[in-house]
Amino acid sequence: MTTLWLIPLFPLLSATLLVLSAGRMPRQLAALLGAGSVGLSAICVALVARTYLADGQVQELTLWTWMAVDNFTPRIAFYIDGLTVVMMSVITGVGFLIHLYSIEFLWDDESFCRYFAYMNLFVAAMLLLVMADNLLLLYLGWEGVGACSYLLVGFWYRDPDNGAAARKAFVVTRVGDTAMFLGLLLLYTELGTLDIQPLMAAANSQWQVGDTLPILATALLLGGAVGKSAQLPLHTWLPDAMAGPTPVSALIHAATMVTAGVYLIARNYELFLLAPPTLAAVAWIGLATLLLAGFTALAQHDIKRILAYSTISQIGYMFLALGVGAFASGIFHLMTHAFFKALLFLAAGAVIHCLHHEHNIFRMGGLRRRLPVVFWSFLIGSAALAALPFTSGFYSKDAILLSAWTLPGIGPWLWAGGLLGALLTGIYSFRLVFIVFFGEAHTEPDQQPGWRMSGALIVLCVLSLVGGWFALPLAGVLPDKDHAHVSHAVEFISIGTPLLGLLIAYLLFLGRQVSIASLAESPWGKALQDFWYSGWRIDKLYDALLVQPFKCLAHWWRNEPVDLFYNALVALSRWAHGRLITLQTGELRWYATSLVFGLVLLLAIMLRNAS
Amino acid sequence: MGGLQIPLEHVLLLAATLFSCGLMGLMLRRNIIFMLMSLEVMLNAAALAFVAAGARWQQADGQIIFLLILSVAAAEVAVGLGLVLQIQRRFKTLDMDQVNRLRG
Amino acid sequence: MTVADFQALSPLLVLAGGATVLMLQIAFVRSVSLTAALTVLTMALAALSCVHAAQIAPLQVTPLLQADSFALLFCVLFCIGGAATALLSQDYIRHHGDEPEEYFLLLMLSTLGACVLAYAVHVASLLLGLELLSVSLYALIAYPNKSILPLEAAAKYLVLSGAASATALFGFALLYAATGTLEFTALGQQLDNTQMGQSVLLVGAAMVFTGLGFKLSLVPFHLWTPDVYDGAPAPITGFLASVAKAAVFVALLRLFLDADLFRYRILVEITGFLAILSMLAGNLLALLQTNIKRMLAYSSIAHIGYLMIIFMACITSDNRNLASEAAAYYLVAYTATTIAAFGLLTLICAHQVERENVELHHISGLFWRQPLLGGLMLVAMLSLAGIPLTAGFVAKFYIFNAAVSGHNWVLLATLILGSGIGIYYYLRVVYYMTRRLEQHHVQPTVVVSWHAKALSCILIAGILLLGTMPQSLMAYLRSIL
Amino acid sequence: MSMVVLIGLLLVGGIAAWQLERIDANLPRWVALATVTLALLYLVSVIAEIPAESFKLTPDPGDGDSWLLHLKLAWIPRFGISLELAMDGLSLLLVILTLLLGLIAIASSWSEIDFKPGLFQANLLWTLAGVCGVFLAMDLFLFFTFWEVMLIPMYLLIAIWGHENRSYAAMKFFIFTQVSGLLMLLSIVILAWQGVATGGELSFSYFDLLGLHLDGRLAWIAMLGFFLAFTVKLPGFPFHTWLPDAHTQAPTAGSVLLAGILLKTGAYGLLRFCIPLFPEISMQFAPVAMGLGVAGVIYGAVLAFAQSDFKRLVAYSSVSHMGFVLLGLYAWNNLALQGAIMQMVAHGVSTAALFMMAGALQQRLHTRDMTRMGGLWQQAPRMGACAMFFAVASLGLPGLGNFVAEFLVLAGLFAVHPGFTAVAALGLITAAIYALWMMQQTFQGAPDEQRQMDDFHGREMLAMVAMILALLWLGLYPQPVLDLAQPVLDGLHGVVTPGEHLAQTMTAGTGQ
Amino acid sequence: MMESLFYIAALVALVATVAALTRSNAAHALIYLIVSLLAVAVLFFLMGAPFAAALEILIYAGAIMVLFVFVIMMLNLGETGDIRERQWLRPRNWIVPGVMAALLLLELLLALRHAPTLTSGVAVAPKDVGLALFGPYVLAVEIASMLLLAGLVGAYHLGRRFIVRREGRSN
Repeated sequence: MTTLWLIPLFPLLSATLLVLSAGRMPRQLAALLGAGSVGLSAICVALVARTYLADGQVQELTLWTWMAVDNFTPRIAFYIDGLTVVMMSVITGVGFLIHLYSIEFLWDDESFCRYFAYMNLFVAAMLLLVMADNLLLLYLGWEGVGACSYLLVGFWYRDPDNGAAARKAFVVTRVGDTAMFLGLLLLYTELGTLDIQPLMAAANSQWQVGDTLPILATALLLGGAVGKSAQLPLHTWLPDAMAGPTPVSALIHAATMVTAGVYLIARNYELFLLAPPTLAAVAWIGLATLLLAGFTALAQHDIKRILAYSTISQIGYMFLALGVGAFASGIFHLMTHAFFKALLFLAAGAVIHCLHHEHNIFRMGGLRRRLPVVFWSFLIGSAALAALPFTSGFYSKDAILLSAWTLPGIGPWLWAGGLLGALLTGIYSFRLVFIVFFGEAHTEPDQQPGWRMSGALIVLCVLSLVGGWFALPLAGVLPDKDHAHVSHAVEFISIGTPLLGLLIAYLLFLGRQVSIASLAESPWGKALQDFWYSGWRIDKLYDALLVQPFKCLAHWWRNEPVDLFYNALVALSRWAHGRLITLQTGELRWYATSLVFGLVLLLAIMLRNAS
Repeated sequence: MGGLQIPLEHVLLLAATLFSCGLMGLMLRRNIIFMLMSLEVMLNAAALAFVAAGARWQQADGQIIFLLILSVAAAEVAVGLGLVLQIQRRFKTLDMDQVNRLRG
Repeated sequence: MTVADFQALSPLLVLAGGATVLMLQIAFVRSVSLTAALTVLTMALAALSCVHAAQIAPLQVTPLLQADSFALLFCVLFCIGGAATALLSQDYIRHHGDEPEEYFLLLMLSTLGACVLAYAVHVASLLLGLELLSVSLYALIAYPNKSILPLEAAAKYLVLSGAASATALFGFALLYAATGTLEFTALGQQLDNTQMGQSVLLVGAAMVFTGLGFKLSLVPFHLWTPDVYDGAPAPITGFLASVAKAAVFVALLRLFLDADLFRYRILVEITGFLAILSMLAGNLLALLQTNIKRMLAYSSIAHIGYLMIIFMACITSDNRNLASEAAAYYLVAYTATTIAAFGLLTLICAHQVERENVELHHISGLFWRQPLLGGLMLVAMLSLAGIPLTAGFVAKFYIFNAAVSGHNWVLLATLILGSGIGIYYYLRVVYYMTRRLEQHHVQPTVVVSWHAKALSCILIAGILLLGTMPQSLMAYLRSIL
Repeated sequence: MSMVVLIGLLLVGGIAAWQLERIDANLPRWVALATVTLALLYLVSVIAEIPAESFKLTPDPGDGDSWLLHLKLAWIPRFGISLELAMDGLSLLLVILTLLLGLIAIASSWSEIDFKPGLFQANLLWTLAGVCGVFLAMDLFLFFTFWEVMLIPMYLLIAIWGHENRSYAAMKFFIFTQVSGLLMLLSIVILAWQGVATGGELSFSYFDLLGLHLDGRLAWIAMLGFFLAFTVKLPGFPFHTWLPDAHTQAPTAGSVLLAGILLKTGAYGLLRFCIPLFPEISMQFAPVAMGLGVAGVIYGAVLAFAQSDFKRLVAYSSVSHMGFVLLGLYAWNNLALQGAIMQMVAHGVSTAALFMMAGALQQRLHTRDMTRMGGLWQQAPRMGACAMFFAVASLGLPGLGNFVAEFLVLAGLFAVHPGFTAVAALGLITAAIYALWMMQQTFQGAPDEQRQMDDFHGREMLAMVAMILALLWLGLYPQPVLDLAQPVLDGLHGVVTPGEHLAQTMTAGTGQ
Repeated sequence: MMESLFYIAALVALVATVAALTRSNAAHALIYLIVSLLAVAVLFFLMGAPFAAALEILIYAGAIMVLFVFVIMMLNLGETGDIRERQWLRPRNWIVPGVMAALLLLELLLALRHAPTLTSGVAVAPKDVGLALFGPYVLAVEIASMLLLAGLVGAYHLGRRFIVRREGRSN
């Protein structure tokens, strides 16, 4: 299919043009380029998707051989199957909407061009990531999106905090990436290729289920996935990454990039199937993350941080799905999550935009009537997030929970944990809705979102509502769990839990508000709140365990300890010089004495040897 | 004219003693005139050794070297004493410990 | 004496005759320019006459002197060195001494002494050459009368050098007593027949070595070196460091080779030991010197240390040709380089009567003020440091080869260590020389005469040529050894 | 003869630039530019004459006539020394890199030098000539000559046109390289005489000495001499300490040359001489060398992070990057070697660009202290963008040359020694830390509104864009470079085979 | 008898030398030195080298020592010089030179311990010396002349200034 290469090319080209314009391009043109290129990509994707849906044929395209050393011949080549189609659709579709939204959101920013350059570059890199037919090209996209994420989080570079957040995002994910890098090395060394399909075939033929090597390899890949997808223990960068512009958070830190880890595991699912312990680890990591993030989200004040933790939590669900073997469900949730989380972020962005960059939810309130479009968007998004019935989130999350339930052995435990998470999700998402949009107003909005913002929101609202009815073309591409015969009681509980969460949230935050205040002020409550607010103190832990020691080491070494040795040599020479020079007294008698001394010495040596 | 049969060892020993005395004088004295005298003693000791060795081998070479040493001594002393005069004039002293601008 | 004898001795005769002519000229007309011109001419003639003499070499003229290609090569070197010194001295001595004409006469005699040393195969000629060289040098060192430092230097040199000569003589006397001969070759043959016991021989040889080692300023007999070099007039320091040292080294090498003193392993090991000490101490002493003359004095100690590696390399007899070749090349290269370095100092202080020594800051920015002199200094320093494409490097390379071929690992290690230290002080000179000058820091301009300029160019070209195109000299050396 | 002409051209160009300064102070840089361009064109014309299939033939390491170009003229027959130059794909690659970076260096110093510009350009050109000589010389004596001679103009560049602490830096640079160079000379001489001892003529030709068998301790001494010389130049831990000082104090062009090409001579030496001349012992020594490489990777990165001086930071990043080269060379398999060669090229470009950046900043702000910078993006967005590009290049972003290099090195190394690979991979993390920290301190953060600063001008931008394109090219289509080097490596594989020792460490690394 | 004469002369030479080198008055020291040289001349004579003995007396004791005498007289050091010299010769200053010289002597003694050879007892006549001198050693004579020329010129140059200066002052 010849149009394949156009898909990443449009945004890439646009990014290049925007960079080359060096910020001097008119805004209209930049907007047109920025959003238009993604739109064009989206159209191409649609064409590709139509073809694929029509015939279900995998499409491949090799552009050129990247490098060829011995049998190491990674190519710049694309591989398009159902999974890729889904991912591409999400990236370009949601991406286009967010670009559209951004035009209005950042219209007044002085670095308008730069923004779109980064965003387009990101889209291109993300497309490469999902379209890559080999792991090295995937890694290129993987690192590329990381770099773009860094650039966009630190987009407002004047504030050093933003820079710190950006660096944290990059470095923490890099830790995971390095593990993945080693994983690639291991896979190449053992299997002799990095092309995904041959790799899977080779793995299946050379390795048995449960061998050490696949476990090691998948564990290393998992490291990458954990880093990129902000799962325990490498999740700490995501909340900080909210320093970037809100559309960035929507696109990168909610809809697309952070789900790359999910994609990676799904893409290499055959490898993971060879390593049940890793798969179990995936599930447990997902569960732990979704619970931890859920509790943390409960205690946050910043609207974007709440959404960030909720993202972490939802990706936890995806990991859970992958871990229990429900790969298609995971991807399904990935898609619906992209819709509703993008919607939530964009709506939050609209709130922030209209309230002079106010982030604290307790300074908002009563926006229901003042920003009706935003309110309805937020409400629909939250409903989908909380998985209220008939929203898109409901279908995907339900599928995950049921898949977990069906897993023999640990399944029910995972299910119960997931259920607890769902309850938490209900609570924190509606806590947000109630506090921001109900009650009395603390800040007055000074503007209403324009047509681009509203348009994007409305489209995403629709998608969040109906997204659950999409049938993903994943049959035959990814395995899934069959959960048709799960008992109705289980299903009922699954449906009911989010509603319970909604109820609790209503009671706590829209009711009298007595109970929550007293709860929060009790010593235990306060301690717990602080603990959750700080994200379970994990940041502090890392700071004490890794960051500070590294800084100390660097500071300690900064003046080059190795030079101590060489300086000692210099000092020794100087010392010897000083000693020797004292012999040069200028006294003739002493010189004569030295002559005799030498003579005596020489004769002594001679006599010693003559006898 | 007959010579005496003396153990060469003894003559050489005497020469060695004189040589050592000369060196001791060189190390001991601060006055440059005495230093030059010590030098003469040393040269003389070497000359004595040569003459003795010449006598042992019945060769004229020993005496000829003595002759050459004599001219060497003369030349050195001539220049050396010239220097002594200059040193006394410019430094107002013959003490070589005080003629000590060059060091380090 | 036959005609052939005279032909073989023609360099010596030319020099001696030149000295007589000079004496007469001074007696009738006092003119520095004339004297200097005559000196240079005579030395050039002497150098040329070596070619003449080479036609019948090797020839032994009386038991004292042996006119072979080896000797003649060094005669050429010494005559050229003497001529260069004379050229450089002209302006200097005019400003630093009264009645400067005898200076050239003494220089001529000194060169004659060096040439005699090159010819010497007998204790008598060794003694006379050594003393002729030294006695003239005493007077030359003390020659300038505007400063007191030369006097001090001369006095120190005279006393110590006299003591060293006496020591060497005593050693020779012991050897003579034991062997009954004064000729080097015969001495070598008699060494094993002596009835006096080995200890006398060893002690005698050690005393000879001490005496000559002192003149070479080997550690621990080196203490005089910086004082004398510092106090002596710069051109004479150059002569002292190059020609005088080379002459003594040649004589010592010839003594060792002809009398085959290499059979006494302990003696050779001592030379190696002293070589190590010299390399280390010389370089360390030079390390922080800011007085360039003293720095070069210490560095000359180190260089003699490098050169002494030759003796150890000679232990295996089939390595001796290579080692002698290396020594010869080294001496040629070192002489050229040293004369260049001290020549530069001469030119700098030629017109400043009160200045006997040159501190580092005196040459600040020299490279920019006087590119030619700067270039000369640069080349000289690089050559001393042993950087490729200069004579010093090829010389060092020769030593490397000789030592590797002779398996002298410890010496080689010390050589490398010493060279490493050496770089610091050589390059410091280069650094100072290329410093940018501040506006307020004005250095007096140095007036350089045309012949000094020409000489500088020749020296630069010579050093570079020896470093880049060494083959012809190497081939010649190989052919005569 | 063409190689002599190439080197001669640079030498003569240097003299011309030096002397033409008297006519006009602006002339030297034009002369320098013209000389290097001419040399480049000449090289292209020479290459064009070589039939294309020659580039695919494997040159026999022991026979110069099978190389692309080979020239042997008598020089010092006394020692069997000849003026022997030869070019294979590797040399060609490095010579091209040298000349291209020479152009960059001239561009980077275009308006920086106001003191004796003629001599400055002359030294620049002479350094280039020396480096080209190093890459082409196949007589060990000649090689050593070039090796040392290129130091002198470099020393002068630092000592005359350097910054505040130039005396110390230049001296340190010179002493380190010179002492190690002497050790190498010792090894060379040992090797040559060993050739005599085994019955040959005295010869310093690489082709004669290759395959010579030395035994025991002597071989170790000789190998270590070479290794030290090259590792100091590379620089490998713990012999790297001259580098931060020299880089920091050198003028921009000097830093560009130092980082861009002088360091590569060390890597080249290891690849061309140290390992092939002593195959068995080098392979026994490989774990130690790789250990040094890993230490360099990590240590350099940590120290880079600790610096507040822009150039020092970049200098330490070089230490870190060159550690990968050491790793790649001693892993001695095709992947790793190709990686090492790629790293030489890519690091040459990326670090040269960063030093150029540092020079531009210093020229504009009169400081290299990053704590006094910050928020420069506002005044100089073009600089910021370029800096960002090279920062991410230096941290190994895929798609750029450095990544290809590091990946290949580590991929090759993994097969040999997974443990070292894992530790070295940590360098990827630390690289991210220092590179981004550098960006934060300079271009990001709150800008000083008082500050006036020019952005990159057209000439600087041209150089930057060229280097950006080069890195992209290397990152996305490195095949031409790999193809050029592959036959050379094939030839070398015939000489050196990873020894048993390495196989043992390999099993030890994976098995237990 | 003659042997004892030899040892007596040797003793005299030794004692006179030591005395010469330890006197504080230069003129006294010089006299001792001359005595020592004369004693050595006796030794030469006894060993069968009459020519050397004569020259020792004529040139060494006669000419060279007289040079010293001249210089000492010209400098006119006087009493203060003696006192200073005596201060410099305090026992403390003796230690190092004494020990070093003793060590050297000891070493030479050890070396000569194994050399019990007799001198020939046959005189080498002045004629033989003369023949050798103008035979094989003729070039040595020539070079020695150059050496003396160097000494002469050097002494002239150094001494001249002193004399010129003296005359200048007296004028």
